[in-house]
Amino acid sequence: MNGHSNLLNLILWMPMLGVLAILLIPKTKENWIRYTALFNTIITFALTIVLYMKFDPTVPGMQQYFNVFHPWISQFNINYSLGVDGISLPMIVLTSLLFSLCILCSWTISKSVKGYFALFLFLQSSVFGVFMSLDFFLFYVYWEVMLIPMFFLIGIWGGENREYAAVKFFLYTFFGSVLMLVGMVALYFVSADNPDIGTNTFDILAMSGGKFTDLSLRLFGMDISFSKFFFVMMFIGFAIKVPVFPFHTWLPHAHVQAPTAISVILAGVLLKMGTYGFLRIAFPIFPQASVHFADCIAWLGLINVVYGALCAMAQTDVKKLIAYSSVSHMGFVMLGLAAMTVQGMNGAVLQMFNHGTSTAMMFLLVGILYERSHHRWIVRPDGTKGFGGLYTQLPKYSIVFIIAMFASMGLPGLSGFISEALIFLGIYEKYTTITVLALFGLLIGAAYLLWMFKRMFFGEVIEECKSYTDMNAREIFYMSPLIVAVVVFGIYPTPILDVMKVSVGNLVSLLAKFN
Amino acid sequence: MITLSSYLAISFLLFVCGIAVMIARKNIIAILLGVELILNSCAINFVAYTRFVNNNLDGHIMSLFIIIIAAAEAAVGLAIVIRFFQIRESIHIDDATQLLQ
Amino acid sequence: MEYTLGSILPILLGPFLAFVVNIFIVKKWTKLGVFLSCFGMFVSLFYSFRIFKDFVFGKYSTGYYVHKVFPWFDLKAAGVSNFAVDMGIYLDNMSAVMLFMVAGCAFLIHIFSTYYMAGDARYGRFFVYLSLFTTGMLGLVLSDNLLSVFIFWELMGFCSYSLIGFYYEKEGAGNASMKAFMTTRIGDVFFLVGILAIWTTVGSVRFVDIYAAIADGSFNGLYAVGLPLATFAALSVFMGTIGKSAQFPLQVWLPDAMWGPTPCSALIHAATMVAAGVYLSLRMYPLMELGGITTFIAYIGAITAFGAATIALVQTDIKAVLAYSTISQLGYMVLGIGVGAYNAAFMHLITHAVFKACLFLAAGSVIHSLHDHHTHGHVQEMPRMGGLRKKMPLTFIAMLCCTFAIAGFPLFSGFVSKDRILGDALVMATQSKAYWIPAFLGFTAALLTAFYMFRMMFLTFFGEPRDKDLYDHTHVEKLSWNRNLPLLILTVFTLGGWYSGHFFGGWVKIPGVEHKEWFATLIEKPRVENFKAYKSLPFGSVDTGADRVFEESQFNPDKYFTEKEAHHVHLVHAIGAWASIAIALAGWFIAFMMYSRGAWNPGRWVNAFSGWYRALQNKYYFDDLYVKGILQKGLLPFNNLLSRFDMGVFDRYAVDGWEAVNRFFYRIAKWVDDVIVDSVGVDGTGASVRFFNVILRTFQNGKIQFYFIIFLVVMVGYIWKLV
Amino acid sequence: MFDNFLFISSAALTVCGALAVVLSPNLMHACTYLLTSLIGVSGLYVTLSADFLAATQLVVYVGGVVILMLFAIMLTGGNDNKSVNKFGIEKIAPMGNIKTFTLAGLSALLMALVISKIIVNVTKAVPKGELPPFSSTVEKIGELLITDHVLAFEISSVLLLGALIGAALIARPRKIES
Repeated sequence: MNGHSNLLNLILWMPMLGVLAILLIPKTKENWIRYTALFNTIITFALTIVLYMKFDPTVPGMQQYFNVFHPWISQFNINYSLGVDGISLPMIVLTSLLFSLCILCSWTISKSVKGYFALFLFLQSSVFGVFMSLDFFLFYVYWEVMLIPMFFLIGIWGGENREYAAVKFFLYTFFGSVLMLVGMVALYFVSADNPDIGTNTFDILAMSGGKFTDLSLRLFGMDISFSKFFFVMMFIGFAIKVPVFPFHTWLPHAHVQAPTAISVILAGVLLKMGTYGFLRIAFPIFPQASVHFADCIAWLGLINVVYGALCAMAQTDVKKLIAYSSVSHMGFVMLGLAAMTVQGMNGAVLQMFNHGTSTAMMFLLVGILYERSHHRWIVRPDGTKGFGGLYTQLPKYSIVFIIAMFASMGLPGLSGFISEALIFLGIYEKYTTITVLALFGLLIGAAYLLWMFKRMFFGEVIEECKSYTDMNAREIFYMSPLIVAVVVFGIYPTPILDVMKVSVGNLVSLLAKFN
Repeated sequence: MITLSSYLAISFLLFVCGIAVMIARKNIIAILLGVELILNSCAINFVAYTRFVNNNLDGHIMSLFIIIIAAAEAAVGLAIVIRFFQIRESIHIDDATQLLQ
Repeated sequence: MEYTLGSILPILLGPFLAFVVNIFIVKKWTKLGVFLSCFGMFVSLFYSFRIFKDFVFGKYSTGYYVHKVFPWFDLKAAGVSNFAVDMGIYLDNMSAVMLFMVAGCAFLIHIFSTYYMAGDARYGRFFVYLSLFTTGMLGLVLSDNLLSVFIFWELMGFCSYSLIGFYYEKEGAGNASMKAFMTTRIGDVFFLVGILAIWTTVGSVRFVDIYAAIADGSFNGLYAVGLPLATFAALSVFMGTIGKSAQFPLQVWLPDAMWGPTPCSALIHAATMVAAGVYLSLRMYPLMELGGITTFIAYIGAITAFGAATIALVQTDIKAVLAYSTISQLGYMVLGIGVGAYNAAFMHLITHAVFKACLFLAAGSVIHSLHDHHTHGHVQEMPRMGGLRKKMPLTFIAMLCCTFAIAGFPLFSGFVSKDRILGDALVMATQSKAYWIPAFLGFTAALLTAFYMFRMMFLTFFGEPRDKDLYDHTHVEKLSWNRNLPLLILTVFTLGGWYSGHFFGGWVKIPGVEHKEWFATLIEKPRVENFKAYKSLPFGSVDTGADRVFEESQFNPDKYFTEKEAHHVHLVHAIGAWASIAIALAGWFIAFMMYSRGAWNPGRWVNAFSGWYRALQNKYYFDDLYVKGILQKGLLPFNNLLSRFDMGVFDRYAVDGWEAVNRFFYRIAKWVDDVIVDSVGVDGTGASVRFFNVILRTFQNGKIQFYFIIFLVVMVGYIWKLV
Repeated sequence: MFDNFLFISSAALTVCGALAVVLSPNLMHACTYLLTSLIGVSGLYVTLSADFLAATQLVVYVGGVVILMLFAIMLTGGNDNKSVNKFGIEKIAPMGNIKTFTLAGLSALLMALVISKIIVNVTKAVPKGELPPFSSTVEKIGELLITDHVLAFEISSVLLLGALIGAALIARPRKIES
């Protein structure tokens, strides 16, 4: 396609426009604020659909047509540079979809509505920024900016222990991004010495392609490979966000304390930023180091899968259970990344999308239940049942719950299956043992979900559940796009696979050169 | 002989009186009175200079705007005073120390 | 005639469209929805009968198949990958027979359900699940590759979960459904491993490609996890069968599956769920052979057949007896696969499906009639029944025929198929000592089968009613088409002649009728040699099969044997046949003496073998081992420990511990600050800061007039300087 | 002669009024004195042949601003008999004490010093000569306001509107929080 489009700019700044609009509305007009936010996110979603339509799936790498480039701080060669390729496009669409649904789900928020929705849209803009940036500095800025609304959204609108969770989330992610910052600055200074680049730059595309393979670094009297050292740094930075095993403990806290919509965004979008970081930055810039550490990533992924699933089984708080299931499912993504094959990588990106939809459904459903019950205990600490017989009491809710549950345990015909099968297919040849063990993680994954379902939904309706009402029209309305997505992409994944397979293939062939 | 100096002297006295009022009084409305005095002293200066030096009407226009601004200031200022009184039940200037905290 | 898609797809689309439409309409227009379900099944039956007819009545021969593939999705990227995933239809003699059986049974079960479930609060929803369930099985039979088998396989797992948990008000239904899903899923996981192993080796999971790979020797010399790849793959796939077909040691879920409504039990036990496992093993038989696990399979089958039959001896719930008999019969099929009785195992799959469907429907008919006025529930306990043959004669006849069939009485279908399995087991035993145990267990299980089935018959239909009140309230069976017609049709098909070709064992020939052993002619092991030069279809292409011409094969069971061997085989078969007749009669006799005549007191046996009796009642303690042992004592405490470790130790110390480290550094810094900086520079820095502090504080006193004076002073200063 | 008389009386009125504003112990009286002072200023405008301004001064100040202030004074008197508000401060604010007046005097002295210095410098530079005769300024100001000074005119109109709305918004009665 010839010409040039400002669509990315528009998508990125649309939510900020919404923030401005909301700030101008008096805070007593709560419904105006809600409708403004909804309208804004829907427009943004429509714009991303336009982006999807105009996207040319045959182009590997960034789509020139959509690139946006303006010098920003030209003294340091920092640019406002946006772009989209097959890896970021599904994430952008997912982001805009989930945010618009979350606005509907936050309709009942009554505490400081204006601030909530303004921060929420602000968060959306910064997430878009992360998924679109082509400049490492810009990426970093958005990565950090995203923390601010998140911190307040958890810290103000969260549960009882919200300050602890918010601070933990903030500090943990911040720690990771500091490591990333070090890597970024090091790359900036090293890039000038590289004959292919020539100047100090933050440009991700210019740096990618394994240009720093031969460099070494003198540290504590030892010669260390530059790329390996900084790959590990960035790995930790991104791994905290995913979260990969030893860095995962912020997630249950943050999820349990965050309000429903924030949990959805956290699990549905923010976790993907970590894996997206691998795909966009860590792997292309340090392909040799990534191949070198592939075993390590695969084992960590396996631990994530099994450990997350086992921990989930022991939880008595529904939300915490689903939070751990997120840990488990993101482990599959890590496995797919470690495979570094076409099937594995495609599976990983597809899993990022599918986990986004299915886990969003789970969290939304838990939120709906929480609005009725004001607690989330499957089994209370004193041993009594928190819920019972919901199947009889809430038939519609139960059907939706079953769909979400089976989608997230990877039932064929629903979205999780194809991505998990692709991941396993990609990784089997290289890591047979890990595959077999990870499949048992899948087994436990089914076990904890079914066990939870059995304890909450089967049997006689317990006394306190008798007052619960079934899903209302608004709730069904915002669940339905996700149901459709889960079913349609489970049967026919081509719409997503088509846009990403060329870009992913590009990355895989880059990695294959160093294998 | 009425010269520029005599006008300046009057305006000077007015100005000094205004300053004194603004500092001496503890009543917000009284302070506003002082502000009015100061504004008028300026206006006299403008008109006097126009009359004796430039001989055009720019000073008149300037004074006119001063009057306008004084009117606006009085309206808003007094509104604030009334609001302040509604909140604090007082128009004591030392009561308006919210910014200190 | 070449099959077009239009003549194959309706088989699948009939029930599937009924399912899709019913999701939306069945709640409002229940009757229409139910009719739609049945109609969809009828369409499916009609089209599958056409195919069945073409294959059976000689239009196509043994080796003929139709294979059509369609692209599903792909990961093609220029120069990087050419990976694609296809779905396809594979139709051969085996699928033709399976399709007809599945569609037929499912259709009759649909019809029966309109009787059994009428008046239930979720009448419509039941049919939604039923349609999806049948779709799953039909899709599995039509699949051309393992991945699509796996997809439909899991779909059935989901449906069985929903159907077993259909009465969700009951806590037990929840447990049972979860148990069923999880147990089969253990097998599924292994199955998936097998699929992955085959996929990465062969590059495709289509049956024909796998056969071709086996013929080419692609599996030779490859290893996975220390085993030869073929063995590894075969074991993994067979684990899928173990889970789905409820073989030892994963048999625990099937008896609990009776928590679902009885028609759904009929569907699970007969036509769909459990048949899928055996069907898969039959399809993958060349792989099992190549992997050399047939002995293992035979043992698993024999142990299952025997073990389940013993448990069935002591069950008092009519459905439980049938459930264990299903496990036992499935064990026979697996035993048949293990001993190379491919044909017989498949025939037993079909005959069993028919008579087991009939048995469950008949049991449903009994249960539905017995209504307890005190608990307002249906009665399933045999000790409360008795003498029911007078009240429901048609059900009685149906059940009796089925019992004859399952017990292996001559002229009935069970005899034809089971006898062949046992005969082949005996043949194997004469050739290799390792097969003596399976053969022995098989024959013993036959005795037990005859015994417990007749025990059930005697307890239910004969003798005096033991619960008079219940008996008196039971209505005399009223003829209704949707209750009796399915039973009648299924009963007719329990006759052996439909399968063996001659109704009276070959001795009596009906003039003018050609007695053709169509089953034995049609079904034979997939001959991988045929696929030796087979070139895999390119992905996304459609194979019309027009260029393949296969001759109709002549049935000659001896063609793989020399004359001497054939003589030996015939002899052994004959011995086996007479032995099984004798054994069936013996089983009937014991049951008759114990429960009809009352001559032998079963209580004495119970007392004599009380330890065994308890073990049997507790199902050999498998449930205890799995649930109480492995889950409650092993996995859950481990999970709790892990979770507590995660939050209580790892998070608290390793993560939040950094706070303590920080505090430590903070203390050091504070000490430096207090001792060095403060004490040394206290007069200088501290005091000066305090001094400025005082001054600045006076300046910021919040008094406007004070600020104004400051402003004036400064302004005066400036002006003085300027002027 | 008349000019001189007018000037002297106006100047006296102005200055005396201003001084009275400073010294009056009563706010109401002070306000009235301001009125006289402003009338005096209006007279001074007349002597400066600024007829339009003089009229405006009378209309706006005398008729508007001061009346507004009187209203404000009356509105802030309180409606109960307590002389101290809830913060312990006198309701009717004092008109000043010795301390403040001393401070004010000193400040005024300071200002007087510097301003007198300016005036001395400025008066030297004033050109001497015949003053132009009186002619009405109304027409010319009107013309100027819509030609040269139209922007300022428009801005001031917006300012007035803003002040009007703002004042109304601020002073409207609301529930008092805290």
